[in-house]
Amino acid sequence: MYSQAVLTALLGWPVVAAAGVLLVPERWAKHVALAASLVEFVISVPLWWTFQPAAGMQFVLDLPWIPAWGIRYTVGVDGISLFMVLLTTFLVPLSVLGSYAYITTRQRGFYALMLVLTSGMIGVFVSLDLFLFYVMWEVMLIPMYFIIGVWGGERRLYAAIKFFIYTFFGSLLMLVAILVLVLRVGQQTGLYSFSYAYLTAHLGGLGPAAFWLFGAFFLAFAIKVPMFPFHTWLPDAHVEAPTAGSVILAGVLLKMGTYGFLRFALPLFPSVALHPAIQAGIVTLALIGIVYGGLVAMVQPDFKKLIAYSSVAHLGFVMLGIWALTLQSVQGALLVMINHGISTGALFFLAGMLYERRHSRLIDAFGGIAKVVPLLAAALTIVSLSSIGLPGTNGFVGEFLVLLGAFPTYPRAAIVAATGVIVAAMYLLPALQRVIYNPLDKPENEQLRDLSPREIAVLVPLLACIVWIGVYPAPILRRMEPAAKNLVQSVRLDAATFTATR
Amino acid sequence: MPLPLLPPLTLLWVVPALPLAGSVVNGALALAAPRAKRAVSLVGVGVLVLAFAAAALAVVALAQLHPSAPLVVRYWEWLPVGDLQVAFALQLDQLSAVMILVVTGVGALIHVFSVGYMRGDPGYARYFAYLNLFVFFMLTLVLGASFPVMFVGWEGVGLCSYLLIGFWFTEKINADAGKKAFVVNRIGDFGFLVAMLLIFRHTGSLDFGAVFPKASAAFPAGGPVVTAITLFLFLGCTGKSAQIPLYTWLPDAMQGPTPVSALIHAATMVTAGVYLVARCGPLFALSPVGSATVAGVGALTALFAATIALKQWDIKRVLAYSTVSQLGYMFLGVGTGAYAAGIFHLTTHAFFKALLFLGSGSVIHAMHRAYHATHAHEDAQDMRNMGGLARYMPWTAALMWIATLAIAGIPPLAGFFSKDEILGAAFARGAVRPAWYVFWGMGLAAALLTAFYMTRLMLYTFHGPNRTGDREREQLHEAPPVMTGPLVALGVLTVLGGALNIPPLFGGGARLEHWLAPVTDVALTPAPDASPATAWALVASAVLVAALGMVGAFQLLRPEALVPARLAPPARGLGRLLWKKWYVDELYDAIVVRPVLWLSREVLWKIVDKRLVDGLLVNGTAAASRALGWVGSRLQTGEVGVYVVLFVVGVLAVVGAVVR
Amino acid sequence: MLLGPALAVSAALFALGVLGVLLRRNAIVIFMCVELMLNAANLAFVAFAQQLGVAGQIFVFFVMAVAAAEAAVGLAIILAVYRHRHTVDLQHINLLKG
Amino acid sequence: MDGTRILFGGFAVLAIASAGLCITRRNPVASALWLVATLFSLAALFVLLDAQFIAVLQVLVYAGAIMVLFLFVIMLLNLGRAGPTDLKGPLGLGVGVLLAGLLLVQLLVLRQAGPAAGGPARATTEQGMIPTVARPLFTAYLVPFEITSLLLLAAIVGAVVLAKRKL
Repeated sequence: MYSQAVLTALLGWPVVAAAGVLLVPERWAKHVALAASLVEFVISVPLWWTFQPAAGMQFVLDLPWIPAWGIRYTVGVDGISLFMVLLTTFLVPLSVLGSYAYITTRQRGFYALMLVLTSGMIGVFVSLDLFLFYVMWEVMLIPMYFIIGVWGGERRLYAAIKFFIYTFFGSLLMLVAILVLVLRVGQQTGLYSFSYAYLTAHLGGLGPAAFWLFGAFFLAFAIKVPMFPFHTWLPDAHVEAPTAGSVILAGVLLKMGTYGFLRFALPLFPSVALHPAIQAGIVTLALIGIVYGGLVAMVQPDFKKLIAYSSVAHLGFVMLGIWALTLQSVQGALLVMINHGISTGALFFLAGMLYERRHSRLIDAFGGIAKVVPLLAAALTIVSLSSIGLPGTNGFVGEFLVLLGAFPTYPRAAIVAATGVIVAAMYLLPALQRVIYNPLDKPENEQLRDLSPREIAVLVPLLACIVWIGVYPAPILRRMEPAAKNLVQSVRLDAATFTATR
Repeated sequence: MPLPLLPPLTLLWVVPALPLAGSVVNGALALAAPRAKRAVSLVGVGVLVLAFAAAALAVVALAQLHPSAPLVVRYWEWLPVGDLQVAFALQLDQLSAVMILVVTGVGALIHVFSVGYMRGDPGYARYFAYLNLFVFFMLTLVLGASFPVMFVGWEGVGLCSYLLIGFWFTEKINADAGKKAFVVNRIGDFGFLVAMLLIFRHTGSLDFGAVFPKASAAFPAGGPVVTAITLFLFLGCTGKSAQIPLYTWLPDAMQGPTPVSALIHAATMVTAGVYLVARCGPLFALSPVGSATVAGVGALTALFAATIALKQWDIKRVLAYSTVSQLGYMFLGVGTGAYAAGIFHLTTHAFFKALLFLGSGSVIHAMHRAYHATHAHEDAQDMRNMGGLARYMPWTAALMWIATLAIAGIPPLAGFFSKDEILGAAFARGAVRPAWYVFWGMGLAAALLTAFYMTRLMLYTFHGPNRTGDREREQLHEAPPVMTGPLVALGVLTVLGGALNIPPLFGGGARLEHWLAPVTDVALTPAPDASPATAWALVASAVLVAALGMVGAFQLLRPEALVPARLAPPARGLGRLLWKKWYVDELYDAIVVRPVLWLSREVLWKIVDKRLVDGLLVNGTAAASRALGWVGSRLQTGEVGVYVVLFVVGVLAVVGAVVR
Repeated sequence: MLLGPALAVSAALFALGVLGVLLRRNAIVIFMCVELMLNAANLAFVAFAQQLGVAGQIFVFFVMAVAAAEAAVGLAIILAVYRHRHTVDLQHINLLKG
Repeated sequence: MDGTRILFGGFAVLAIASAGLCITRRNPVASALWLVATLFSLAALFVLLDAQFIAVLQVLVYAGAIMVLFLFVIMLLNLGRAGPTDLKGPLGLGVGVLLAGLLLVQLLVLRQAGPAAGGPARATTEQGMIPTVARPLFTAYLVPFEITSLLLLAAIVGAVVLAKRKL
């Protein structure tokens, strides 16, 4: 029974809890929300053991939803989406705990929105019906808009609107593409169905339209990743979002773009995705993302903007990993997605803590605080090292696999991407130095208080993951290997057959 | 088939695990009870001594077996991805045996010295935590059984040197020096990384045990791929072992505490590059171009660094450039295929360079106490403020003289044997490839300069009139025993070090060479040893050059003419050029650092990101839609007449369409 | 059969009606021209009714009803506007400016 | 047959002339009266087209009721005087004439493309009589008939509400 109901429980429970939080008096809101998100985490943990790596799509529940249009409520998890779900349920309780001190006004609303956001996110990762996927994609957008728009910083409205319209514009095109796809497949096979399995089984007949459909999917996901030209909403959204908002935005929302590529764009349009021109284009954009993201991050005065641009760089690695389409590179991409969620999430928590103490996000507002707040400085150092990809931490394992996997397919691109390793040190270390080392010359920094037990409780799980994945990633790699191998083989096989027929 | 592992060898993990445990304990103490100095020093030094004991045990066990293949112990699966199966495995063979002995041995002595040197420092526990962590990463690097595990150690030591250089982080210069060291190392690590990608691409594995036997089959000798691999590996080495062009970080690294300079920037970390080239002997053997580059850059660096050392006034900077120069020798050695000679020089250099650094440490320590007592704000490291210290610090002076004689290459001390072997090998190689004659020449010139600047250092520091200042003079006296003890130990090692590998020319057994034979037998077979006559001639030339350098220094330099730093006239001409390190730092700054910063701030961020992408595309479309709205509103003038006209025009259009 | 000429007259009247609406500024005169256009349409209806059956005439009947309603309400509006703005000149009545 | 044609031609010219005058007179009352003249000539044309009932209706409803209403409103707002020409000046004139002319040409072209004019003429005489019009009005078109009554009611209420000074 567990395997049938778990995903639906994961989807439904947060919404129920959100309603509950709204009824509770303001003072209790955050505690109830924390409890609810912990329950959510507890529900999702058994997924880790009961998941058989080799058994493809699991925990599947398939119910008719709108039979007239061939829309079904199908949810399921495989090696790729399992870790995204676990990452979500892992980050949400931490971000709720992390915003205890940060959110002071309208707490009920904030925590309710966070819980609704959780179900939206999990919905995106588990849905195997394109219509359900699209609905969840939009459901996830609205709470995030309010979180940035209401509890954000000074230019929050601009950032929230920009975030919303940018993503919404992309997703509308995707909706059109989904509809056209379903209709085309329906015409050819007589059955109109939004089911992912059905659509991937009846590809091939799309002909030249496949380019446009892929283009629409690409745009929607590229905006979300964000890839180079579509990234400008990210720094604004991050700077203005509250800590919890930034953590979830960076930790999970960015992964929807890359997850979308892995789950939908590649398998549905293999021949287009592997078309030499498209490949070259995407790999180039990914490379630009890596180097450009790093270089621009180097000169950011605002610490959160710096982390935002570093996310562009990290996800450039993911895109390179996905498009190299070898077993190592895809697994590396998945691993970077998880690691980025953890280390960038931790970075945003620390940035939030610094903001809570000094109400300033500017790097130069700090300096020499390692003397005053040794614990915070130590945590910031470890997390920065993980974000730079120091071997022994989680960052290295992911990026190393991506480079190793991408090298056979794109030797030159892999070497350029490897320079990302240098650029990473060039943007994060100077920032780290300006914040915690250098002379303690500003009086306000003298009486900063060190990490409170609550803040330590937020950071310890993340630091534990950083070290654990860095030193012993085998269990994760083992669980995602079959799914990654299946994806790589099926996409390459379909691409070969369809290019032949076209 | 790896031999059955005797108990001591299966405990190989104990060697790196001890310093790690020490680092964790000291780290906790640093955060919890920074004042518990006794416990910290006990843990810090104890852990190192135990590690040395464990290492010695392992080496003895290895010696009994004397296997031809390295003993690999696998602990857990690290990266099991498809056909890439990297395990966290340690390996012990003759080469890594030598290295772990050097690292733990010299490391232990330096830890003891640090107890005295860092006594007054508030960050005492944090210092020992970092130092232990460094030894852990160095041991991981040396004992790693595959490229990625070695890379963990490789970047780990880079991290520790960043933490230790910037130890007194409240001064911006120290923090900058640490950052510069890490970034430059990272550029080197990029090379190492790309080499790993190439190796995996062509051999399908990253374990030493798999790559090297397959090397000759997978890579055509002298082919482009193996040359690329060796060059990228060497790029990594230049970053880590401070060779041209990535050496600029080492002199700045002197901002860290002196024992750190001794341990990291003289004895262990900087030799990682030499170890890497020795470990990847089979690859370098396959690529003559690669080896030639290594030897060439090594010789060039040796000479170039020696020239700069001539005119430096900071005692530690002289030693820093001397290290860069001596590393150049080691690369010249391993570049010519004489891996044993390279490793031998590495070992002896570890002894006398550590001695020199620790000696300068006790000098600086004494100078600090003197200036501290009189609240004078003078540079405690500037030789112009020293002079005639032998009278106050006899032990340090004597021991440093021994090290100076060793480094100059005066027989029978260690330096003579190791440096002579490298020059001999280079000369012998010259017969086969004339380029090596040039390298040999450069090496010899560097030897001359080495003797000169070391003697200059000794004269200015320990002889001639004392320039420290009257009241400070009374405060100057010998370092406490906890500091001079390690100095004596290193002195003994420097004297006896030569015995490790006395060449047959002098009736020695060349024990180190035979010991390393299983690892290095696949290396480039240097030309047959020159006839005894040329060998003696070489030895004579080396000794002559060394003597010339020292006597020349005595004759040319007049320590009495020196004035304290405050009053010293600015240097001019060639002297200024050398003092200013050939303006290399400024060159890098102008060519690389500033343009990259300008490019990313002005071009990438302000123009591309702000104006082009954000301004044009995003806000641009927003503005466009608003403009469209405005045009629409202009149309609504409110006059009915205008609406009617538009109405009729519409009707005409519709009817027109229907009619046509 | 008078269909041809009837349509011609209807077209002429309709054109004159449009011309009147375009040229005049006085609201009431414009109203009249609109009535003129309606009559032109009625003429066309009747002309076709002769050939296609009496439905045309019935339609004219309805058109007249609507025209009457429209005239009543229109004039009421003009009256209300006049009381407020003391003019019926459309040039000055532009409150709904964009 | 040609008698009716001549009559038709005459009344047609009369209608067009009076319509032309109606739109050009500066005095609204004159325009109103010329419009009445146009309506009467149209009524005559209706008769010639065998639509006697409609013709009578035209005279009664259109000329009688609506035009009276117009005149009444004109008098109420005492716009009788010939105000300054409210033509819109040369540009307006030019545009107006151009557009009207274009429309006229299009309608004439449309006329050619109309259904075959030839068609057999139905039984001519009693076609326009009251029963032939009334029967479909109260059978097929009963619903629209009733709706029209509602429409007129709405118009009455609307007019009263709008025109009344204060409710």
